Amino acid sequence: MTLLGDRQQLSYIASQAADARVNLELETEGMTLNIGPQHPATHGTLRIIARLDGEQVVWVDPSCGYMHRGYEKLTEVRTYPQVTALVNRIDWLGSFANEVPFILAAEKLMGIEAPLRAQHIRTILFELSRIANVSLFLGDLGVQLGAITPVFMAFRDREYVLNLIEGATGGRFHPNFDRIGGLKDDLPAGWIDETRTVMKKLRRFCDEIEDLLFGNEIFQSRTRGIGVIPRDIALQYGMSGANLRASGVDWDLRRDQSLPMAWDKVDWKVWTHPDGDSFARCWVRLQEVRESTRIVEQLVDTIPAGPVMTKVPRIIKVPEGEAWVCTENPLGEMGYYVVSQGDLGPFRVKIRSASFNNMSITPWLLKGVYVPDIVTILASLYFILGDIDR
Amino acid sequence: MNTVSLIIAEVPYWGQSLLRVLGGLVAVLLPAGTIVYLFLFKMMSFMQSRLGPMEAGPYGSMQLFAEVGKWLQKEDIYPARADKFIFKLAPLIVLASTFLLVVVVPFGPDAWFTNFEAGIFYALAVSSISVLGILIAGWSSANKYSLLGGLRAAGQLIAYELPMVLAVIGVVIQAGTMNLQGIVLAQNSGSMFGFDGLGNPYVLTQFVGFVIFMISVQAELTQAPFDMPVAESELVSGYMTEYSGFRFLIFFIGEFATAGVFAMIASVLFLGGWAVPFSWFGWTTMDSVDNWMNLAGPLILFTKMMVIMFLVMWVRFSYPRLREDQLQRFAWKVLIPISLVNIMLTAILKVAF
Amino acid sequence: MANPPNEEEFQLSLTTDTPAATDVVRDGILARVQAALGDKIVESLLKPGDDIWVRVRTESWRETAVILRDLGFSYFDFLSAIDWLPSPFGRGEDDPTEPAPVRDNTIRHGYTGGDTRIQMLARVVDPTTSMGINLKADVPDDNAHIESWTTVYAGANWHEREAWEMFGITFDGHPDLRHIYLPTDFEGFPLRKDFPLLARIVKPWPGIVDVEPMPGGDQDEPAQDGDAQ
Amino acid sequence: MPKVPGLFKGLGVTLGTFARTVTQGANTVQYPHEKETPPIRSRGVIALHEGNCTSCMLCARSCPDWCIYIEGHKELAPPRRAGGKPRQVNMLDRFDIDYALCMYCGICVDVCPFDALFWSPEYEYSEPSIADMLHDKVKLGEWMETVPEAPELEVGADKKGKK
Repeated sequence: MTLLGDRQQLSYIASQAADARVNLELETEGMTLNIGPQHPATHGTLRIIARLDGEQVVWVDPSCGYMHRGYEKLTEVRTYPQVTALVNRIDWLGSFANEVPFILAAEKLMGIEAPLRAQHIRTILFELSRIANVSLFLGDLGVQLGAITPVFMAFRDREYVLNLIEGATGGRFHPNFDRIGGLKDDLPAGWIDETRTVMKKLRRFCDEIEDLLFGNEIFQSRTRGIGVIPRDIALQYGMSGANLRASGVDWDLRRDQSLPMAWDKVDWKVWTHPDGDSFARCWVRLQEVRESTRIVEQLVDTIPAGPVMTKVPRIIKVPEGEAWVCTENPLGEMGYYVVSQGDLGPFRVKIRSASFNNMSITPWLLKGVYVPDIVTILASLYFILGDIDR
Repeated sequence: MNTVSLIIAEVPYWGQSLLRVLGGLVAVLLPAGTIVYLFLFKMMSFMQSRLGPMEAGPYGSMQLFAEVGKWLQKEDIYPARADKFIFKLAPLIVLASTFLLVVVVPFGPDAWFTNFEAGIFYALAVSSISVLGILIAGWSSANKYSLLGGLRAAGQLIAYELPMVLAVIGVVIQAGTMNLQGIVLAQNSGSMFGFDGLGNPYVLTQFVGFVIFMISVQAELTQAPFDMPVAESELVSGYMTEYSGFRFLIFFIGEFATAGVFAMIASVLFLGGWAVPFSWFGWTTMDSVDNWMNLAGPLILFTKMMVIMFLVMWVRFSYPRLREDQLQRFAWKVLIPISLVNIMLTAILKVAF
Repeated sequence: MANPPNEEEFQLSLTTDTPAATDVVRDGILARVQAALGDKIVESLLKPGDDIWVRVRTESWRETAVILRDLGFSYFDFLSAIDWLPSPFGRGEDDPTEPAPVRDNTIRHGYTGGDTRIQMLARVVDPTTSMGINLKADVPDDNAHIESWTTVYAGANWHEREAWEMFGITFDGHPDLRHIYLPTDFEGFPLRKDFPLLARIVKPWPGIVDVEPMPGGDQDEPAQDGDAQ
Repeated sequence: MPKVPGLFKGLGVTLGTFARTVTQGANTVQYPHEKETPPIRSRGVIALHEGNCTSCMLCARSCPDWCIYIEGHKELAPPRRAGGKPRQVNMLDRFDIDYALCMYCGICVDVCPFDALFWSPEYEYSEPSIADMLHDKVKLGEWMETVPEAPELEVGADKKGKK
């Protein structure tokens, strides 16, 4: 690909020189392995065509589109409230977080802002969906690496978070709770107390996962030094979220841009890791779940009183213009470029989803790894098929 | 001679053979079923905050029968390009090695199928027959995943044969015999530093050997963290991918029956086998052991086997898996040197005392 | 669409215009970009507190990327295109029994204008300041092709494949221009506005059946009488 | 204190969970025998209060999936007060929701200006045949029994801001 790609390849060749010599002597013939679209490691319907030399990958061609639903086309025939119901299906594990950037873009075009209380609740639900999403990642990581117990712990504790989201919004997976100008409804009574107890449970879950998985020497030997993404390559490919921060880029859209959300009102930390390998990516995500529980705990204590909906017309027409809003979603940067021509629905919506960019690095990254490491790297990159295929 | 063996001596040869076959079936299938229910269904579920099967029978205890019934009903499918004869043969080879293995396990002072002088040697030899079954299962499936799984399995099983043999040598040196019955006798009639209340179970004196043996058993059984050949998340069950219905059932029984038999051998080698310390009842030699031990012995062995299986399964449910190069490196660079050192130390101490 | 203009029709009031329209940071960035790009810029727009839009010449598309990357915008965000032709199908809510309604099909371009129907749209970001630039470039109508960015930003590879299959834009210099989402033998460019969305055409809109005018509009009498629960 | 190897810590976690499940019970429920109650706001199924519906078509039009089918006709009803004019009312002939298409977004319930549609947390209405997922107005009316009262709001909520 580029110079940098060659450089990595050279270092790879140097490090594997012994293997290469053996292969030359034995004249091993290649084999094409078709991983997916129905394969447990692709959690969804991703297909990876891998050319193998023994168990080593010579080149890979990820082929997506088995779940392409054409959201960018679908948004063009829908009104703004209908689009909200649609877009939370993109990353189906952190669905509320998908709604927020779109709503913010529409609000930006209309020149309105949600009331302070709505901003707070939005941020809480946003972080809850991050927890729901990433905690499942932490469990799934175990399964991909062969440990079967963590995933059940993840499902167990994610359930508490989903119950919270359902209690507030009515939908476990697809809340559709965000409205242009605020939220559909206020929180039900008792929700805040429950949230506090659930956040404690989630932190215990993080400790358990850390003991069970991250501290495990086998896990570390499987992930450390596997799938290293250097900083400049990560930026070139537009990697985002924990994948980027694990490569040492201290960049979090929650902190580094001003949005009408409540992240700037609480005390939290952006975690980075200098290594850029699979372990770093997983570790950063683990810390982010912890950080999210802290954000939620601080926010539920400081929700201001007031309405959750600003005054908007019943039939929403968005004035002509273009707006780009991106947020730090569980999977990484998710943005919507909304073009409005003053109609009931958007004229064009470009959905920039995190996983698409994160996965576009795989042809480069998977070169030269072993078959088991394909699974490790795919798991650590953490993609949701809906987020790749849109 | 005691009465039980007298009864056996009086039945005709074909009757004895029939009894042995039935006994072998019980000795293989009963532990396998119990292991699957107790550990795979229940213990794993409890370790994951759930209950496991609850519908079939009380607390789901009949679940295994339901599963077997389901497998038996399934159509016998094989891939179009599979080498059909070999494909069908493979599970049988795996199961056969299990039955060959159980032959040498002693269940009581007189309750045994055969009593080879080189029993442990035989056990380690036939246990590697299952590699053949796995390798040809992987090859004949005409499936790349199966092939990778079969090759990985072959590499892994052969690599871990060696530390296993070396770990056993420590026991053999200490017991001074390769006969499993003799090893049981040596453990239970022995004493540690003059104290004979516990006998001399080799799990204490041969602890390093025990750990290495258990790790190798884990690898031989392709349980996590050594389940690379069946790796569900990458090779989608490896060499078993193309098997379904009855043939998968045989693989499944083979896997857990082998686990049970290996656990029995481990308990014979390290936990004193079917016996309790002889000093408890004032026995001194094998002949002085009371007759009722022929009935109590299997139960004691079964209990010890369950303890070993608990360890195996506990590790299996907790750990992620190693990559196959790491796994080989672990066998050759860590386990084998340690077990060699263990053999030397044992030999030196044996001579010294 | 059956919705008559509502009396609640929202009054356009962009708050981004109301705060004192100065944005020192973005002013500086735009000045830097303008200086670096020179006459490659056709038009640029800065909305204070919001974003920067720059439209560059078609032939300088790749050069722009090189210059911007060296200017610090090393983070590749996305690359896509916009088809400015209004959809001839509306939202698919027409009554198939009626004659097709006449639609205004004049092209209205968005920010920084445009000359052609299809425009490139891309965004690059400076990760140190978290400030980005939306880049646009016209794509010729008759022969939709433009230079590829793959040698500048490696991540543009998949985005260009997507833009190629969705809009039919050929990227000169792209190493591997294949379908990414759609089947290999797919015909047509789905995100072009004249590509019909079949799901909205094979089935008539259930909302066509009309019983009475929309409530709230002319204050129907029966609407007032609904026995509230 | 020497560092406990991660391998043993992991074993401790699974054994701890084992002990917790044995002593405190599992986190799962045995579904057909015991059921968890979904939250009040849970979007299970849409109930129709037919008396309130004026067949204004608002829900059918704002449905993103086009899964609501309404037919109606106008009728004259007797006057509400003695001596008044006869009123013109809309009679609902058909109100179908195709749950095979519905994506449970709740837009129809939101837009209904006459409080005719409600969410019910009821969720056990799966059918062996996809055609049976089309609920007509009788069936939708039956769900009205399961509609709960709206929950109390959290402290600090602006009560009047709600529709």
